[in-house]
Amino acid sequence: MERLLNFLDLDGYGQFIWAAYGLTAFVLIGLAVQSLRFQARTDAELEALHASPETTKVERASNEAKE
Amino acid sequence: MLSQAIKPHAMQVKGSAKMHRFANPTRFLRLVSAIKPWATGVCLLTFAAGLYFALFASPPDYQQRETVRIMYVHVPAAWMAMFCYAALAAASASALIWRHLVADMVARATAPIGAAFTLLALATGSLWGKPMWGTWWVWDARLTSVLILFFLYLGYIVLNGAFDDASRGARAASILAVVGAINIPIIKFSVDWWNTLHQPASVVKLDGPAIHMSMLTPLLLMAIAYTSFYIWILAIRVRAEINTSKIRALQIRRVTASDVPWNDS
Amino acid sequence: MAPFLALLKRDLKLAARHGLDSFMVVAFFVLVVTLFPLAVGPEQAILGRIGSGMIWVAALLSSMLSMDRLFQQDYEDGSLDLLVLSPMALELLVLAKTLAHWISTGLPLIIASPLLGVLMNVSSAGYGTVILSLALGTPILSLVGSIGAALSLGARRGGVLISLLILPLLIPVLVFGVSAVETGLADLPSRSEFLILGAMLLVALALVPYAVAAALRQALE
Amino acid sequence: MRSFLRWWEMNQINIKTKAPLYWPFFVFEKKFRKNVGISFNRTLIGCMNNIFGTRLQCIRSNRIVFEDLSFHIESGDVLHLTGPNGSGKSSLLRILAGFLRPSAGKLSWDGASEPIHEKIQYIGHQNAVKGALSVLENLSFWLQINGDRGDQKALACALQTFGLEKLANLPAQFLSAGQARRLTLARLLVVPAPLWILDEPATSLDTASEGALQSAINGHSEAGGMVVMATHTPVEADAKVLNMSTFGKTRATG
Repeated sequence: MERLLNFLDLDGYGQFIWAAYGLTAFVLIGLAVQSLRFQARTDAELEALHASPETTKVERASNEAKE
Repeated sequence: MLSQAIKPHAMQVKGSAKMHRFANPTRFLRLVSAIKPWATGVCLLTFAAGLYFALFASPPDYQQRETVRIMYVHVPAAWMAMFCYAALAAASASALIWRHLVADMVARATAPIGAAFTLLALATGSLWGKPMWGTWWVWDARLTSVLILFFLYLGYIVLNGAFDDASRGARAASILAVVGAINIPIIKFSVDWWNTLHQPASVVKLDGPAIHMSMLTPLLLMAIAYTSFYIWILAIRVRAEINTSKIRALQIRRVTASDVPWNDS
Repeated sequence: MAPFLALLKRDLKLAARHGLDSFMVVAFFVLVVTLFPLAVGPEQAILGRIGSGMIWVAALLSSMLSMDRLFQQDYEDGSLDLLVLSPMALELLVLAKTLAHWISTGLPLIIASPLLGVLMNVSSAGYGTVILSLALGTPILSLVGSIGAALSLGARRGGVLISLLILPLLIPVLVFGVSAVETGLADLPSRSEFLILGAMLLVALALVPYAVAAALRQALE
Repeated sequence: MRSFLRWWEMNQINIKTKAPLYWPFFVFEKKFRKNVGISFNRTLIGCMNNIFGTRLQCIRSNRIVFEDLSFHIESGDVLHLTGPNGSGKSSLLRILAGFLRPSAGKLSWDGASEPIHEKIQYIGHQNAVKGALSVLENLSFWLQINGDRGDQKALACALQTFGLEKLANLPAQFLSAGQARRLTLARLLVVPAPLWILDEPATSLDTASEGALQSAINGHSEAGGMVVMATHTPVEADAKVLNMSTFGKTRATG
């Protein structure tokens, strides 16, 4: 237990070090989550537009040809 | 018809430019989705190894004692901030010169990642400064130029979104990125000059003694982790940017599709 | 050469007809500088020390303020298309417009700067250095600012956008402008700062027109 | 690398035809233009004989405006662009004037791949008229901006043909929409150029002014000039017409 405490304390500077690592984790993970959600949202929207009734058969065919 | 006598040497926008402009997004998407699993794998691996070395395996610095561990997070972030701006400027320059659609999207995807890394570099820098010099912010030459770099990123992102027509915003922002890249050495030189002019005596040089071998391994591991993280997020965001441009094209086409029958009848 | 002078004369005539615009810029310049003694307190010692810095920051802000009118009117009424079609290269026409803008806003700032030197308790010997540094600095502000004006043509909220884009790029000018004045005031040899400021002006004069012309061409696409 | 060189070479043409590459030399511009032989005969409109456009394609904000469009204009032709709005008339005119580059296809002005700006007069939707300047000042500005290619006599005659001579010293802000449009059209007569590119020139014009415009166009085409115009007014049967809606593809791009 004592070793864990001193490990956390890092002789007095623990708070700054953990704050720095915590902040890095927060920013990087936040960026990853936001990017993944951004991609999922645009994928869903694109799917919805492709499948939507307004896109007539012709347009979808020409789109597939281009794809 | 076209009499052969005056066959014009016309501006030949040949097939290659045509191929670049259309097939490129789908070909680029296939390339990107091939890289993505590798990038995520390398990123997670090197992060784990880097964190282990940084927190447990490396010795505390004789002078800065434990706070040197913040360097393992701060220095790679500063490197990545510079690297992302270089990537941004290169993508924008190629977008301007060869009118690549994809280069615009790579640049637009890189900007927020670069801004996040710069913010990280500034935050961890000030967290490192507090125990070392007792103040959260020190007007050190490097920290100040990273702060100005952050404003350049902000300028790029804001200009990108400032226009109603997305392609207008992309072209304007790519010119700004190139102009910014030309200005960075001048800004660096003037901030260093300004720093030596108003040099308060008490500031300890940021990089301190030459980095000991045992500290180099976590630093390099974290640098690789950050770069692979950048490639992974870039892959995700570029795919999302290509989707948004397709969505916009489909919406515009729906407007014109519904418009044409109206006046043909 | 004729189109260059024609555009310059027309812009100066337009600026003269709307004389109020350049007066507004000088009024803003004086107002911003008078805010600082009210904020920092009237002690002569403090004002003397920060005076030249405040004059430069105010010059920077007021030239940014007047920058978004540079191409906006021509863009809206269609004459920018015709300027691109004139036989003279667009780069030179951009120089003419920036020169006209500098004459109508930069010059009044330089003329008003001794008045602010008095307000900010800058020693009267220093007025020469303040005027010289502004004389070298304000053209750079107009040149680099014209890049922002060209980039943000047709953007929403153009005025604020220009300042956000261009102020980071103007930091070297601010650093060397203020250090030139301060070393001049402290009777130290300030030749090197003025030389660097002059070098920046020449570099800006050489490179900026190409950037602005590229920005205008993409704006008209 | 090849496309970069082409981009660099294209820019050179654009700059070289107008002024030497670096601006300190612009002082010698007159001498430079004389010996390069861009001679400009004031009586003859200009030496421009044909414009080719083959399989042109234009994309604006991710939408194909038109595709596979080919046309060919000889000197003396008047080409009318007709079609519903949004079918790309203005885009084609801007490509012809050199503002917009076609995303595919070949385009050649008299063999050159870049438009020579002295040879083009462009009238867009907006009137390039400054309210603070008087009618005469506006017109003489466009005279000077195009260098020494027009002259005072042409100024007076242009104002005369469009009936603006009485308003010469009136600040342009007091002009009505029709008068402002006539002032813009007067610019066509002030600065002679072989190619006229007109984007709906007859908007807000009354019948008398429309007649004046039509006679100006006919005079220009008889003198060997070329006119490309987008119009909504009905076109005579024998005129050369290019119906834009046939080329309008509504396929979205990737």
